[in-house]
Amino acid sequence: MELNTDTQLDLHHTMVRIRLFEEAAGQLAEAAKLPGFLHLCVGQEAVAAGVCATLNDDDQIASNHRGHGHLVAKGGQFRPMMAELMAKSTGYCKGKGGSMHISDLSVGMLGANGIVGAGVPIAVGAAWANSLRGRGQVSVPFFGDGSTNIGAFHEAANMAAALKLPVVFVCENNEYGEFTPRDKTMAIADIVDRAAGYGMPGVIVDGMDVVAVYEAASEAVDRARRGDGPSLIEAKTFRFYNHHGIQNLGLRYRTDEEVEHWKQRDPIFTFEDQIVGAGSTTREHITEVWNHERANIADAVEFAEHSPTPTTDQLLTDVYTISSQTAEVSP
Amino acid sequence: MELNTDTQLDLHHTMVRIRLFEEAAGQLAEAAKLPGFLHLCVGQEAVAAGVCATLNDDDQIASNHRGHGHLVAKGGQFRPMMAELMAKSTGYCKGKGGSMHISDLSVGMLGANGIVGAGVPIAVGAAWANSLRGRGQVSVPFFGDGSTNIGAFHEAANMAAALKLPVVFVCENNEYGEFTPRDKTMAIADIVDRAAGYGMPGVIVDGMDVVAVYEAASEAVDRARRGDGPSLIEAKTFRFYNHHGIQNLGLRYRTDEEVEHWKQRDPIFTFEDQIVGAGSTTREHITEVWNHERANIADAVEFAEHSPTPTTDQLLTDVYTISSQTAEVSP
Amino acid sequence: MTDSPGRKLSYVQAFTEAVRLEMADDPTVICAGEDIGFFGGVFQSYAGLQTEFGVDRVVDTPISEQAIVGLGLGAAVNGMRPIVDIMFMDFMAVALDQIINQAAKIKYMFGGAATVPLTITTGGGAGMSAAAQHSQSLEALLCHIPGLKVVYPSNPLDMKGLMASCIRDDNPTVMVKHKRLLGMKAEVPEERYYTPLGEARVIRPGNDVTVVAWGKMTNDALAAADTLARDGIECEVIDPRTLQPFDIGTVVESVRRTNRAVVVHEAVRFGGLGGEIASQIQENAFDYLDAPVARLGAPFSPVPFSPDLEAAYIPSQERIVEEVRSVMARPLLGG
Amino acid sequence: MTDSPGRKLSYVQAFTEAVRLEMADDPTVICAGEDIGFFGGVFQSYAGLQTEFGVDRVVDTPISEQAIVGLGLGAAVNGMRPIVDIMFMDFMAVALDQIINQAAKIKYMFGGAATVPLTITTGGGAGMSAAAQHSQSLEALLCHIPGLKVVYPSNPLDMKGLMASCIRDDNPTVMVKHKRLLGMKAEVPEERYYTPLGEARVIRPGNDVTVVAWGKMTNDALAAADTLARDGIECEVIDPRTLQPFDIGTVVESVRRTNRAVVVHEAVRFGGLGGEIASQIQENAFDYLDAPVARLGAPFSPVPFSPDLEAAYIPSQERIVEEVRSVMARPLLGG
Ligand SMILES: Cc1ncc(C[n+]2csc(CCOP(=O)(O)OP(=O)(O)O)c2C)c(N)n1
Ligand SMILES: Cc1ncc(C[n+]2csc(CCOP(=O)(O)OP(=O)(O)O)c2C)c(N)n1
Ligand SMILES: [Mg+2]
Ligand SMILES: [Mg+2]
Repeated sequence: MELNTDTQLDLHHTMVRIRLFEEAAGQLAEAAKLPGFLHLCVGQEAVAAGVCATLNDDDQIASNHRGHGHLVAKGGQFRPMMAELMAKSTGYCKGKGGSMHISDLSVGMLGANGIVGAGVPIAVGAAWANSLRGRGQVSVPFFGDGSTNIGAFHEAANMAAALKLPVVFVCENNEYGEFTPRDKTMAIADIVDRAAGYGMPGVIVDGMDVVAVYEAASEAVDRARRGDGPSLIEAKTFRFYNHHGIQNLGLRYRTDEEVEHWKQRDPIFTFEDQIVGAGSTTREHITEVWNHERANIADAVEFAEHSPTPTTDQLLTDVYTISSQTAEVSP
Repeated sequence: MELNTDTQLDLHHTMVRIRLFEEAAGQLAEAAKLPGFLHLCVGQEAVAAGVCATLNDDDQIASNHRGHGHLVAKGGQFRPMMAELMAKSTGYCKGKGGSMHISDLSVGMLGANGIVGAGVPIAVGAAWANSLRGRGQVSVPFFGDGSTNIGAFHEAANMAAALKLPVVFVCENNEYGEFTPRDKTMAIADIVDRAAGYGMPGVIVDGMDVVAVYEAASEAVDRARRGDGPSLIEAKTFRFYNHHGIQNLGLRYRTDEEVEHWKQRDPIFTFEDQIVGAGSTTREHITEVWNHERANIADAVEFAEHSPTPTTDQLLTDVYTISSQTAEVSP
Repeated sequence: MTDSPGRKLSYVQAFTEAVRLEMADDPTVICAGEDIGFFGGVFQSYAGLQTEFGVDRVVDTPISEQAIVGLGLGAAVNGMRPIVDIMFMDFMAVALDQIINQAAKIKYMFGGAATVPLTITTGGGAGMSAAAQHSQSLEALLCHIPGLKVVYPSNPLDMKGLMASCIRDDNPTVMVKHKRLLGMKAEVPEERYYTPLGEARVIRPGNDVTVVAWGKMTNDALAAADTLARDGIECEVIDPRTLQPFDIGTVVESVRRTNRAVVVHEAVRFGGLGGEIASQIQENAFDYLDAPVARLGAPFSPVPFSPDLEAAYIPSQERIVEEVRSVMARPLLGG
Repeated sequence: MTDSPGRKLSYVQAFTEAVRLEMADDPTVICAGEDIGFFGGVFQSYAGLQTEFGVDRVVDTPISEQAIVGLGLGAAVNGMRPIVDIMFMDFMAVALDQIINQAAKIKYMFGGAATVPLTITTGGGAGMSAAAQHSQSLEALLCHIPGLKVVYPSNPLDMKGLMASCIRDDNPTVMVKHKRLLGMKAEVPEERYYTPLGEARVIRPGNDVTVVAWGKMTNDALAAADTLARDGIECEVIDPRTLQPFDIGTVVESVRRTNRAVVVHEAVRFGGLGGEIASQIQENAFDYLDAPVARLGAPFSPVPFSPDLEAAYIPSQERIVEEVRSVMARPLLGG
């Protein structure tokens, strides 16, 4: 597929936004300015960007613990994102959710999730509603390689296939679940081997190549939109940083060589070479994009830092929806 | 494989024992003499018989809600089985477990189970212990087609493969889960399609053909015993009766033709024709087997009927194991 | 309305009727669960609904309780009013993450942005010789989790009105049907009505002792109250109907009048909801109490299979009578 | 022994030492869980054990909590003494069937034939801004289930002795480590010792009011007691240490002396274990009570992410002080 220039630049732009958001969040965490756990997706930007570029505004995604990139790619804004990470009342979740529960239903982002695999059934449920409404909306759960070993993933994948729901399952296979390599936790090398067991097509794609991701996702999304049912995309990718926080080299559970090998394939820089080489853009424009988004990030950090923390009268709100009671009298 | 006559006769004998136990239990249930739920395996005898014939005494099986046949095949005795179904204190579980929890650890039967799929992780855990002890014992969980849609099955299958444990997964695909046909609940026709997703070999076998089951199980059990890891056997079979109780024809959720079609392939009668035809045995001997086991069943029913019900002082025993306290003093 | 002569429905028919009326009224009401479609559910709770509303709105699912709850949750967040069924309450254990970590918390975690008009239905309770994994009363687990509502009707009239309210509630609700009440018949109005969630009903007035009981136990408490009345002991029997939110006000008001209380539930006594209720009673009516608040529940063991043992296990009318008598027998200190 | 000068260990080191000593002594003690082997566990609870005992006895598992518990359960029934780890207590929700329907009930369902020397370890509690799905105290769910034992140590000394007892116990036990106590240091004897399950410890004697608290709350209760002592209020602080079986005798004996009681836990107040304890206190010490038994717990919401909100959410030393004061302030009726 020959992507048009606009799409190429959009993909690039999204990846830059994700990278900068993650770098900024990581720096803040190192400076002890972010409470809680922080799972960064640096290195995996092409998956979120490539997949979400194929989605309409009213399509939906569900995410996992490593969810900032997905939200950025689906249209999330830096200010409420950064404010949420800083636990401010201007955050997407009013400071009640944090990184692991960041969400924006208005852009079709059904939430990060702190329980491995748990977002997948929710995405399938969203697809059930969408299929009934018949507006052709598609749901995309993102999840890691490790998550495919948990029951919720299995049940949800089979459910989507049995009910032929419009879902595109996207596995970001970064070869590790926390601090344990894939080969200790499963006897297969490719997650896509699981697709046939659900009766859905599966495809492996180079998760460091945003165009390849975009193309595979386009096909799977079209299929789902047409009503032909779910499919599975396995994107081979890598997280450059630690399971949480920033540290990348010198970790005991993976070699520096492995990290360096993958960093050579940085999804943003390789794509920049490609689009500059193809004449789709110039180095100057690329620098502008980075600078522009750097300013946006700085603005968001500033916004977040100056935002108020939630007050304790917020503690017990948002637990229940207060419905207007139905009018009919009880006998 | 040319089975020797003894093995053939053993397989036949076991199937007859299962059939007669189930028929008797069914009759008692119709006569309202058995409390609780009763899931009969009439029609599926070849699977339990064929698989368990390949196992040693110290190998282990774990079962599901439809578990009588598995226990009979692994060496369970009619008297304590029937007494358990009648909730008598002479039953395998002292009347506390009933049909859905029937078990005999001494013959390597780790229990029927009331929760779909839940026995599978337990069998895998048993295999973990066995592999550590290094005596070459094998664990076999039995489960239905419908159970392969539940998370516990998935997690356990992957766990066994990841840890390369000596497990043979046996799926009895009888095409229905309760009152719902397989094609409504999964988009695949063959459960065996799931094996590749765990990185284990899988094989389909005719579950109405006890020799075919025996052969497939021999291979899988050998493999597990050798330390080469788990595998999956899918036995295509059918339950002649209703999900629980006896009624077979005139049910809304499956056609009488379908039932009749499968009954033509009755695993016992077809095998009898085969072994008589091959000269391995005679009709007379077969009649003797049936009569002998009929007498055994009558004895077991009699035994159970005359056994005492548990007294209420038994209500709170067996909740905990009372350990002898360790000698060391607490600081 | 309850006094007018009329049509009788069973507890389970009242359930089905509530679902049917809501489905007819509102296309966003949809159902999913194991065997609920073509077969109508193992308890026939969903009988006839697939025929009436089609396979898209009444869905037979795989045996996948986590994905069933997730199916409802995702659809609810997307604006539907799904009803999903977990056949037996015991099976909630396989889906508990989706219930307590997802459905119950998603609104709060999202800072209020999500609305979850999800109803989870299930069959609870013992008395069918269904043994340890098909007989539990696990409502205490659910009531401890902020974000959920839990409803447990004791009769057909309440069933219809409470189920309708569950469906229309904008929060995740769990509707527990007691398996032993399915066939219980009573007059039920044909029209739609909504019994408010969170309102107890004084089901029998009395001045000597307050008995709080739900599900099947309400009926046993009523029978026990009749027995006791013959000895001149007048029980005020309160059916909370909704266990979360719990209408403690009605209970406390009663105890302040009767000065004695017994809480009865079928669940295991230790750690059951009775502890919460008894504690709240003594917190709010301490000076009124003439005896400790008593609690009756199942003993500390799994549910046995044997019908004899099970009968000894489940709190019975006789044990309720005994418990009330012993509470009444307690002498007033210095009184 | 506690008074002699000695080596200090952190709470988590005490845990590890207990496991190491049992593993060295008994080849049937084996471990499995996510990241516990090579990495030593996310809290380093299993640090060094794989190096010492090998990959066969300290197993890194897939992210499959149901199969992890099943792995331990099957191995336990087969004569091993497995320890399996569920990283965060919240994740028990995905494995609850294996815990409450299988491990807890298998012995009973089998008429006594099975023995289940299984230990499940997990990290509980809030205070790390880990939000709604990584901060819960769900012990009430487990304590309600016959067949389980539940242990929740408040300090390194108890941790070592209780963990050793869990491993040697022939029943399924759940050992909850409070995440905020992992670094807490105290003297811990080097030798093996076993702290009996089911025995509370009077951790501070006092005659004015009994305070029952466990896990991190024990420490906060002790600090609150110091504050209150300055005003002449002497709290008797009791750490039950084991929540199931619960040593109610020690608590009741104390309350009969102090005549007042406050139960403190980090879990949500409604439906928490405090209700059970308060109920049992008023059942067994009714005539001795000068005030209702008070309960302090988290309010009725999921655990918030914001550190400010979380600080308001978790019962604090200040709130314990306040609660005790208000219990003390209650005038005696007619007294
Ligand atoms: C049910 C559950 N078990 C364990 C965890 C702890 N945990 C958080 S992230 C993670 C690893 C997930 O691996 P993967 O799905 O490959 O995603 P990645 O982190 O590699 O992006 C684990 C084990 C959890 N959050 N939920
Ligand atoms: C977790 C759980 N969900 C649902 C059930 C109810 N149930 C009992 S048997 C059964 C069908 C099982 O189908 P399958 O595994 O194919 O076994 P079969 O009955 O056909 O032998 C169902 C849904 C259950 N016992 N446990
Ligand atoms: Mg990964
Ligand atoms: Mg089946």
